Amino acid sequence: MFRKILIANRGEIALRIIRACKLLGIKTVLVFSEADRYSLGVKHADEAYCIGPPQSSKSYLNIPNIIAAAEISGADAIHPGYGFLAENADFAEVCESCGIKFIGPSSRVISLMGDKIAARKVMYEAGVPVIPGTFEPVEAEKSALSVAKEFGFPLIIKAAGGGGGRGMRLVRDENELKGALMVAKSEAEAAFNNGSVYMEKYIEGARHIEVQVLGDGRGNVVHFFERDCSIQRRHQKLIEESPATGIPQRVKEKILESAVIGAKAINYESAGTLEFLVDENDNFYFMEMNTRIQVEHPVTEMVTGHDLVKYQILVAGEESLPIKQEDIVQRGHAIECRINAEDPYNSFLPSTGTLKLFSLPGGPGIRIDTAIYNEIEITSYYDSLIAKLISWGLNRDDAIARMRNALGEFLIEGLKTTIPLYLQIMDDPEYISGNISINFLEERGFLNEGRSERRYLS
Amino acid sequence: MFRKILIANRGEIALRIIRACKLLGIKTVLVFSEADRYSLGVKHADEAYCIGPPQSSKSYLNIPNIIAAAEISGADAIHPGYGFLAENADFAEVCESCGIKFIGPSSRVISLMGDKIAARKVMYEAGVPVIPGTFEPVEAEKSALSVAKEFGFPLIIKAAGGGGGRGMRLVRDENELKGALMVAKSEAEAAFNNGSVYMEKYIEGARHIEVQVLGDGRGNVVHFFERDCSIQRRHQKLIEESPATGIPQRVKEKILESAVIGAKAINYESAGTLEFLVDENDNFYFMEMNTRIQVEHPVTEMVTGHDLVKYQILVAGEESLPIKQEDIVQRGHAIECRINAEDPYNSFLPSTGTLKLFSLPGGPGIRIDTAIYNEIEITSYYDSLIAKLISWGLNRDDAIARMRNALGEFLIEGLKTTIPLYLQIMDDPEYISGNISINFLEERGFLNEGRSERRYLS
Amino acid sequence: MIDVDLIKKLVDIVSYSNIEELRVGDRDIKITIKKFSSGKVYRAQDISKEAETPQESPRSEEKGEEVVYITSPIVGTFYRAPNPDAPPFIDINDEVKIGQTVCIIEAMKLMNEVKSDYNGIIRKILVENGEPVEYGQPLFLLEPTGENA
Amino acid sequence: MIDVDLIKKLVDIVSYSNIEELRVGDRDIKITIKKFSSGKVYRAQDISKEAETPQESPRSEEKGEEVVYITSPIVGTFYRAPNPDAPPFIDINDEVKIGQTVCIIEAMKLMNEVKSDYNGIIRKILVENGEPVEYGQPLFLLEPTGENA
Repeated sequence: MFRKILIANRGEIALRIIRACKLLGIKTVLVFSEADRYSLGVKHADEAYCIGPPQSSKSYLNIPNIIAAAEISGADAIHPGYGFLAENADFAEVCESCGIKFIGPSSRVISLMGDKIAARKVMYEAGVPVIPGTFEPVEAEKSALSVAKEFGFPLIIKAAGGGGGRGMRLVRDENELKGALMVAKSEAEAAFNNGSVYMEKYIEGARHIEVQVLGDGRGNVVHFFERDCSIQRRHQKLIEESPATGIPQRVKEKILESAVIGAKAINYESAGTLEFLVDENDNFYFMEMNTRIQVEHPVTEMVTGHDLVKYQILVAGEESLPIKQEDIVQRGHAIECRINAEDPYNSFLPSTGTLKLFSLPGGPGIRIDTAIYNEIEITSYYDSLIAKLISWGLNRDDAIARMRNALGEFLIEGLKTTIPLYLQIMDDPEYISGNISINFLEERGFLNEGRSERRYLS
Repeated sequence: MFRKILIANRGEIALRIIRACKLLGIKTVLVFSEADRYSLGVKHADEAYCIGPPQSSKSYLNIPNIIAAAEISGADAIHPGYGFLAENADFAEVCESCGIKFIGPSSRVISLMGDKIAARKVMYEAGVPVIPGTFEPVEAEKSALSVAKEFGFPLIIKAAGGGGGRGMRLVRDENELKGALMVAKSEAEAAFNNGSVYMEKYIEGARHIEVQVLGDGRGNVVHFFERDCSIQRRHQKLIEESPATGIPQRVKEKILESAVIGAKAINYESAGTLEFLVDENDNFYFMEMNTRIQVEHPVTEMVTGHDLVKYQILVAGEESLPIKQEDIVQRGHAIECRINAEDPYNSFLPSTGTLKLFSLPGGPGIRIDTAIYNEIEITSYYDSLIAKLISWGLNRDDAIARMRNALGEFLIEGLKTTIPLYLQIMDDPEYISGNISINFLEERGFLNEGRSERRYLS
Repeated sequence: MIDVDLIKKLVDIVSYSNIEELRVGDRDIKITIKKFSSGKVYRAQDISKEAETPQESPRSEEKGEEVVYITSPIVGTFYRAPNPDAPPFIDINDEVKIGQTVCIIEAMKLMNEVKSDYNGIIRKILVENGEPVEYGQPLFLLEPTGENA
Repeated sequence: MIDVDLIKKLVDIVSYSNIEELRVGDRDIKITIKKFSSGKVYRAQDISKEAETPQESPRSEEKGEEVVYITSPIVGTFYRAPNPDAPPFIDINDEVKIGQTVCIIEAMKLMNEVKSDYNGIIRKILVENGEPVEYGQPLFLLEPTGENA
């Protein structure tokens, strides 16, 4: 097992990884930017090294300084968390070549799943249902038109190089096609340095269902059941839950089975997530795979009792699965709200400033993953997630009631947050009845007309 | 079901009850002393009324003002929490006579279990093993001597009127008997206004095992398994866990069965706890019953997933059990450390002052029940419990590792707390191996020689 | 001379800053700026709630005059008269003596007379008849007269 | 006279700083700056750790003289000489010019030369040969001489 792990991240996930390391008795090294010198992660890690100025490009994305910090501290593994370098195949390769274990899949698998077209193809060939669409980049309007004729409108143009809504365009009819193709390609080029795009049939009223898997890199894979992450704004997840509600058990089982088949097909190592869309007739389609621990992993941990970050480390260190499928059992229901420093009533504009924290929620069924503390400054350098609030109950109603109460228990000032929005959603009858889809926020009127609201598909 | 519940308590348990009420959609009224005007409970309750000055005798024990607050707010039930009026039969009776539901057992059962001699007798007659000893008050030295001859030394003299170590004396031989009897009687008279004492055989190296039960007052009782509360100082519990470790399964089952028999024998209503001593040969003996929710109830909630305070309210409101025995299942292991504002290295002297809170622990498997926040003043008016830290893991080792880490994550200043002691205990090999008894702290050298260390049996 | 513009500017400076305290001197300058001394914990919705609760202190300054409060010794319902048909015990501008009954507070079906601890003139009645009162809640504001032990 | 602009500037200074209190005097100047009497979060064991980290600011007052720091632009291992047998690039009391190599920092098996941004005289060497350094860590303390762009 590893002696010392370097954590190449910040905020709540850095703390989360420190906690998993302490559970395993492994020393921790945290790298930080000048903006994070007074962070909780720096306080709680065994060692910490400054790797650059506040800008991510010069610190959390600065591969030479991170590798050098691993060298001078004697770390034998690096945990990348999520975001930053977590799905950067080059970084994984540098780690491999420096003899430092990258806690995640191989650079080859990261590359493969990072190429969304290649990922579709691999999954399709393994027998996993994928969204009807192209298996090659769509270059010209002419080929786009022939694709459109094959699958029919509406269609989505997506970037091969990455997810998150960038380079993505909904096309409702032939007239929109040419313009959308051009814009998507140039957006993809700008965002991912890769102008390749592909086309998929647009699935109406779909739910976002994803499966948490863990593989040993030798073809053995277990799943930790599914999460419903349908409550999104511009492909940014806001609320996640497990188990998914309102999907027949036999369909869930098919999805879980497909996810395991898909992960086995690529000899997946580490924790990963296969994302699916489920349409109104309970047909499901593979969308993409995230080759990292995800923001929303706590809902799975609350329901199964298993520690996914611990297992990530164990798999990386021991190259075998620490758990059998039959020992992974669901109990109750968990919901996560991502508390973002954003104004939900003003186009989700990021809010910055010095946070005055008086009190955080607690008590039965409440988990908080956060790195905030009183008087910490929330800057615009990094993403706006300031806390993950997770509630658990023996059933979904209790989880919702506890979430509602816990949201009300947050006593913070100095920043706008998404808490008021979540309080409204927890009282929404459609949400309470489990009647949700990826269009939920829009359909239920929770999104104001912000000035840039329609820049991406929403 | 109730429309509005008045909470006659303060601190973390007031918040805990508010949370259960919100889960059930019941309005809350909190009564508070002038010292608690700025407490979190006052902030989170729907209504709050000041009932007196800081001294408990004039506020939290002020029955007329509490009943009046229930009247003016229109509360239809009162939850007493633990301590204060929770086991005061007169208060329960006043509530009953005013048509306000007391959330707990009837005043008759409170009286019965409050008389420790009567409780022993009832349990003995129901077939529950009790500690060998007297079933009548021991008045004179002469009768004490004949009891001593029957059961042998060492013996304990205990007060009939109450627990917690007051009026309790360990007697190792005949010479100590007379003096101990006199002191115990006068101490019992002072503490409980009741000089009756009784005698029990002293159980060497025992463990404190207690069983959480829930009854509907009509003879139906379920249990929520056991807790081990052996880590005590002067009969004050410091660390509790569930399940108990190192006790054979068949013995545990016998204890659980006895607890249910005992609770059924008195038609117990509400949540309650039957406390047992388990000796080194796994013989077990009923000690006493607590007719209230207990400080340590969260470890049971973490392991079973059930919300005991919610069930207390449901039973009080609906007079039927909300749960069947077969639906109560253990998962994993939970530990609670009571974070007290006391100096563990100076006779556990209470520490008062303004607390500066920077950060509390969080993450997977961590629950905190606390009413502290930054800049709150910790006074000497009330007990020294400032937070309950509960850790959970799939097994005891994980629960210990998470507890150790969470204790280290507490960033508070301005007060001495018992955290450093708990950090030492979590590293103690005997604790880790589960080799604990009620003499653990003394035997492992965790208690300094404080000036009044030996006032009570320890 | 007080320069209102100056004060307004100073208030603005403090309002739109992260500081909590600013002291300004003169006669060759003396400035103190303090950032977050501590601060009590209020959510926005609490502030109004809190503002409704009058200070409990029985003595308080108002407009430079000395005033005192008669506060409620118990929790219950406030009545100004012994029964619905009777006149109130006291009214505004009445003089009261130490020991004189000023109101009744009903609790647990009992009528508890509240007596004045002061000699003085009633200047304000702070609670409506029939309203609930909590412990320590100010009921009457008095202007003290003569001897007050 | 009170200078509002001055006050605003001072408020800004406090707002966008980590200090908690600033007192400004006059009559031959009296300045008090207080840094976190409360705000910062340190456990006892952190304080020593923190104390080891020198300030990152390249300019800082020390004993009234102006001094500057050469800080590490990368993370790695600090070497004073190009190889173990060679003499150090510079020593205490040596004069350095802008652009002159003052040390090497090894990272990922590469030797990276660090050059001075200042003209000046080396007054202190703040890191031992062969020690690890983090980004921004002060390596040398210089007394500037002549022109420093």
